[in-house]
Amino acid sequence: MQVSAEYGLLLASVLFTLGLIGVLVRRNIIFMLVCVEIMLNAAGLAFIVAGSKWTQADGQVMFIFILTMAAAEVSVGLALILQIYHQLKTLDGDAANSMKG
Amino acid sequence: MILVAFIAILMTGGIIAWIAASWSHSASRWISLVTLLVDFSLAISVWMNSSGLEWIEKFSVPWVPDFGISFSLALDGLSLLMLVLTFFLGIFGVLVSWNEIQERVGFFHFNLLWVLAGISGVFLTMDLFLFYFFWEVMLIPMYFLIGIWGHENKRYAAFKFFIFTQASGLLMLLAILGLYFVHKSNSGTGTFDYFQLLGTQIPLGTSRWLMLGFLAAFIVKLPVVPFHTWLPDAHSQAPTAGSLILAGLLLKTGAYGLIRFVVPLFPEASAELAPWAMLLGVVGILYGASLAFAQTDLKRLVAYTSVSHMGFVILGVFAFNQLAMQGVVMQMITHAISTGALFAIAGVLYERIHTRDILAMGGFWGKAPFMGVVTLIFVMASLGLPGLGNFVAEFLTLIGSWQANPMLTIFAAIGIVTATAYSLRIMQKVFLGKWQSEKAMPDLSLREKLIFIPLIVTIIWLGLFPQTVINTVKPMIDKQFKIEQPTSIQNNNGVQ
Amino acid sequence: MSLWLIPALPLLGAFVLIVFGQQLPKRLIPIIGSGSVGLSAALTFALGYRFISSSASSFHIKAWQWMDINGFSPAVAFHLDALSLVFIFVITFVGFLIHVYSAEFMVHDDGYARFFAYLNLFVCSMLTLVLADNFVLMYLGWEGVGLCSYLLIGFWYAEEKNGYAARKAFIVTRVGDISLAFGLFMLFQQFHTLNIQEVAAQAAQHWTVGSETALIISLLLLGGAVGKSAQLPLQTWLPDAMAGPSPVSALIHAATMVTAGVYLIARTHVIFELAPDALMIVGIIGAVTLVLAGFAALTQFDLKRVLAYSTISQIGYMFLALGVSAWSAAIFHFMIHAFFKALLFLAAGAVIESLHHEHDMFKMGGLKNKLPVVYWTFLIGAGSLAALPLITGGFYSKDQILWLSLAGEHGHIWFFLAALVGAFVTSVYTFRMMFLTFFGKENTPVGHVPGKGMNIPLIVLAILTTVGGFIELPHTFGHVTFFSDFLKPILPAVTMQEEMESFEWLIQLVAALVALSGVGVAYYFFIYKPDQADELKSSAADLHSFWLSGWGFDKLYDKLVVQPYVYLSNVNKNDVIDKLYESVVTVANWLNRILAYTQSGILRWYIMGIVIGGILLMALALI
Amino acid sequence: MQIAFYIAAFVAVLSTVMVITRFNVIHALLYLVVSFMAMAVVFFILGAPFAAALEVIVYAGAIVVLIIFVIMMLNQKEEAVDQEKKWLTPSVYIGPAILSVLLLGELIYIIYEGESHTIGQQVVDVKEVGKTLYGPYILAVELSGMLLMAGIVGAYHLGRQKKKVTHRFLKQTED
Repeated sequence: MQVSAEYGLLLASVLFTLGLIGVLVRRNIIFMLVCVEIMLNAAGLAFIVAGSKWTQADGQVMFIFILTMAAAEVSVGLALILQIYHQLKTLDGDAANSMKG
Repeated sequence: MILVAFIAILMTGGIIAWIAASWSHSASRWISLVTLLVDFSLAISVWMNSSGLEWIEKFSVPWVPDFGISFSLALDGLSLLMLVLTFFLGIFGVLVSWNEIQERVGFFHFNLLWVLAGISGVFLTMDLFLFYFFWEVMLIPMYFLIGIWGHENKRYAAFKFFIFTQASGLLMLLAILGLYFVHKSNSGTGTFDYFQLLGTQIPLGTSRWLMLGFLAAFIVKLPVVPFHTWLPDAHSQAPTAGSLILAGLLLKTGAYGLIRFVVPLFPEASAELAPWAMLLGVVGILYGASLAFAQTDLKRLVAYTSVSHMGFVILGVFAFNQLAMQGVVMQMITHAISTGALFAIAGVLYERIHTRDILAMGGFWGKAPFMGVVTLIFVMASLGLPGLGNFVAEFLTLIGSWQANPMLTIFAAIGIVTATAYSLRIMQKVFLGKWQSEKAMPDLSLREKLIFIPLIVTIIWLGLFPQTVINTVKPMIDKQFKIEQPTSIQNNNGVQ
Repeated sequence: MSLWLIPALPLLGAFVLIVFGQQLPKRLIPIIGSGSVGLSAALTFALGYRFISSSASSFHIKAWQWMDINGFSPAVAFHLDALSLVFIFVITFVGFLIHVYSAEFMVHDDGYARFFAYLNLFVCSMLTLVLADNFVLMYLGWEGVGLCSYLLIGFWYAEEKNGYAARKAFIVTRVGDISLAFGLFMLFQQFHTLNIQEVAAQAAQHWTVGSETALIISLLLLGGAVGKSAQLPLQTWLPDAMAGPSPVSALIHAATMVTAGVYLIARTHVIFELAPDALMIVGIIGAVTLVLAGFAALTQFDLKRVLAYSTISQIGYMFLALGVSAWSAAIFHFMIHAFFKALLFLAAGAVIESLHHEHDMFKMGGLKNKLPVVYWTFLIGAGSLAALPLITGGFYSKDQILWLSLAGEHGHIWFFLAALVGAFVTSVYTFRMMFLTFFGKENTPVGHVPGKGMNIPLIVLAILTTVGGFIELPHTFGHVTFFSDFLKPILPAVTMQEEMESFEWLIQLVAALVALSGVGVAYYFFIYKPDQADELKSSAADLHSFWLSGWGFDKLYDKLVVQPYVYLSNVNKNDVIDKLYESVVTVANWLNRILAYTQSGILRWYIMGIVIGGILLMALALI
Repeated sequence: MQIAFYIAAFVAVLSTVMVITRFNVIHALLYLVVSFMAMAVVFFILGAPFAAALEVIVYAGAIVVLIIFVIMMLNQKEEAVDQEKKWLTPSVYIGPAILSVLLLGELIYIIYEGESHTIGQQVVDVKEVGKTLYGPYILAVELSGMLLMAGIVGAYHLGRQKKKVTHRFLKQTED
């Protein structure tokens, strides 16, 4: 099972960028949340790659923390989406712009 | 201990006056008045018993010993005079607001007494950290005084006042910290104590910057001309007591700072700066006078005369000789009284006719001759008529600055002619001319007479017997010029 | 010693009148007002008698130490010597007469108490001025009389133009005061004292004749004198100052205050002696002023303005005398002038009041029989002013100046010619005034006729005017030198040019002829052929209006100084510097708007910002 | 085994692309599950079997299911898809895409700057992970526990059906 570390990191970067594109182009907040998950996952992958390179457990530990955080974030994020939907009757992220300066 | 008492009495008095206002408004007024009278009589008794020593009283307890901060107060002739002046004017501050302030009376008196406490602290403290603390204490209640009880444009004026003084105060804080670290690196111990910082050897380059920091705070407060624009707004918008305290006392803290801190702490740097500072003073004198001449708002007019008169202060401080310095001290006192009185007159007029526009006034002499005489005396004081205190101040300042720089003194003295022009304009527009309006113009009431008569007596007393004041500050000035002498002579030659 | 009482009594009077003026019964007011000055006058006589009979060259009394700082130690101290004795005599005595006159003159005025308070204050200030033993106290008096002058010119404050005249007087004299102050500063720098006697002693010790410092200082002092005494170029305030009540014009703007400059120069004559160039300038100023003011007086309509210009012109004579070091002649002329000019002003006041405040001479006329006392006293005063020979005091005082301006050590033929022209013009305008007012037909009916209270001061002054001249008679007749002997300890006598003495009678003859011919000319134009005067006026209308406006000085200063200053300060009413700070506020607001635009509230927009930031940061790291 | 990595990676990328381009949320979520599965494979190949298991259980399982529940609660109709179509136009995505690709370029450049390593020779097993997690990282574990707790409480609080909330300052104007 010998893979070059660059490829692992490359995969992480590509996925991260795809997630980022998703966050930037989609207006539906559910999509935005999903894309944030993709980005987090990509970050986790980068940790795994690094842990694997040094054959240390720290990479996986970090992944676990990211996972935890992702879980918490999703739960709160979804609650917020529900709330926004109730308030604004839409899932349009751009509609929630009352913090406009 | 008595030094702490001065400040503590004011602060407690302020709180009690605030609380008392919920029972009755006049209780609040009486409490403030009594507080100030107590402090005033204490100060007078200290003055009576003062010997010819340089330091009359000292008090010091450590506050934050790790950083060399102590609660250190000390009283010398200059502080004593300023303190007496503070309480003296404070009394009139309460008296002029007796009828004027009808809303949130308790909070007003709280602020009034706390401003005075801050000012007393500034005049007393000999610890730079504490000095900065009091500097701020004096600022915030003043902000409220202007912002809550002011006239139509009060918010703007209060903000402007706050921003100008706060910004310049922060520069001073930086300079204080800089001085602290310079002293720490020199001697190994960090201290904010004035007496220990006095002899600090500072490289000239650093000293220049540190001095500019201090100078910034003081010349904004004074104010010196390019930094004066907060003053007309603050003065004209503040309630009468606010204007009185602003003109009479707050400006003096700037002058006091120059004398107490800038010159002794940075002798070389300030000698270097002297010609420019004097030039600024002269510009201030002429510029302020010219603006005062054009104003139609009575309080604004008087405010600009302050700018003009304070030019003499900076001119005198940087002339570096005893005559000029005595003149500056006199100027601080007499200007406080004469300008304070003029603001009080503006307030009295405003209570009667509800305008400050001098074009809407005229011919009041016929209706209110007593007020006319009072105004005449203070107008004459402001134009420097001999026999009144301001003459002593201006004459001493000019004769002193002539020794340092005759050319600038000539221009400064032209300010006396322009002062004549604007002062007589007040008299003409308000009291002389034809009676225009149909409004009632009762002459001064007993309470108002009680305000003005002591002020008149004081200004005449200062004009004819200034020696009491001169003797009081003499030890302090002698001390200063023992140190200053070589640099000042050098400076004089350089300027001429 | 009661020297201090002399200025203190009028001050007390002023204080009482200011504080209790409203409550006092009306008849008590003049008693306090005149009484305090009368007491001062009596004291002056007593003191003068003691002074003359004692051998002391001066009396000195120190009330208290005013200030004492490091060598600068002016005291409130009074110094009486022959020079100040002459002055305080004139001030208290003439002042007293004028107070008595005013008691009737002002009786119907609302500000009766105020008037006497101001007058008393003035007398006090003026006495302080001449009695001060140091320059600072003198400066106090100097400014004090300025204040009283301001208050009294603007006494009828309801009139806007009176206020203007008052302010003008104060400000213009203040310009001179500043110059005086500079002189004091320089003196202090030189000698570290401002005591007059010490300064005089030190100046004589340290400076040589022609010293540059002495020149500068004496020119600065001269500046002060010029302002107060309404000499060129600061003379413009005096004609306007006639807006005040007539007794004020008599006391302040004729007899006493305006001669303060003469006093100053005489007092500091030691310094001036050391600067011959300055003395010459004093003489030139005097000569030019006396001629210019004389011609201006020729064209005035207003009775009091004629007298005002005449005062300027007569003080010009005094300056001329000072300029040729004829010190005692200047003081002598001061005294005689104080008598006759006060007399003329008081009489003019009586005339004006009896004609219902009519100032225009061309609307007067024929008062000779209606107001006989006024007519006769006025005639005596006018004769003295025109220096009619032998019988008038003015002749003796002016003749001395004429003679010394030619024959004195610093004399010069041009000075003499100017003085002679001046004498001729004086005589013309004096009798023009005389003829227009009292002769011819009656143009305005006479109302109020002055009573005893006004007539007695007039008569006393008329006697003084005549008698006063005989205490100092020239060599040619009598050779009485009582006055100059009296002043000799203070003011040195004139050194004569050689080979001149024999001409003295010739000069006197010329002067007498000039004065008489002036009367003749006035008679020709205003009695004999009045049409000719009008013709002359219309043929030189421009010149006439030029002279009428006092040689256009007012206009010049207005254009040169007043208007630019008023314009500049009005333009800058809202303070240019404040605009600077306002622009800071504007920039901050502008930045706020721009940055607020980036806060769209759209989440994706912010993320975009993060991405761009990330790209830039990475790019930075890579480079 | 290299080939397995490439295939998994390809699947992950492709499915992620599908996720971000779908109009229908449910379709996108299905692709997301695929993507997570592929990632799990990658983890496994890289010698992190525990992480792979967690990926499947937590991500592909719990989180996605949670999102699906929410979508069911929101009760999206057909119009939603049309709406998505309207929103996702080239003019919208060109700019962000270019920026992101730029970022990607930079990342790739950075990755290839460093030395090349081979990875995945050794498996880091659960035991080791557990020891590390409860050894040096115990504090972080506690913190994540609190984070989850906060997440639960926050989600409960926010997710409650309430009356329309208006800020107290805005009350007057809203009614």
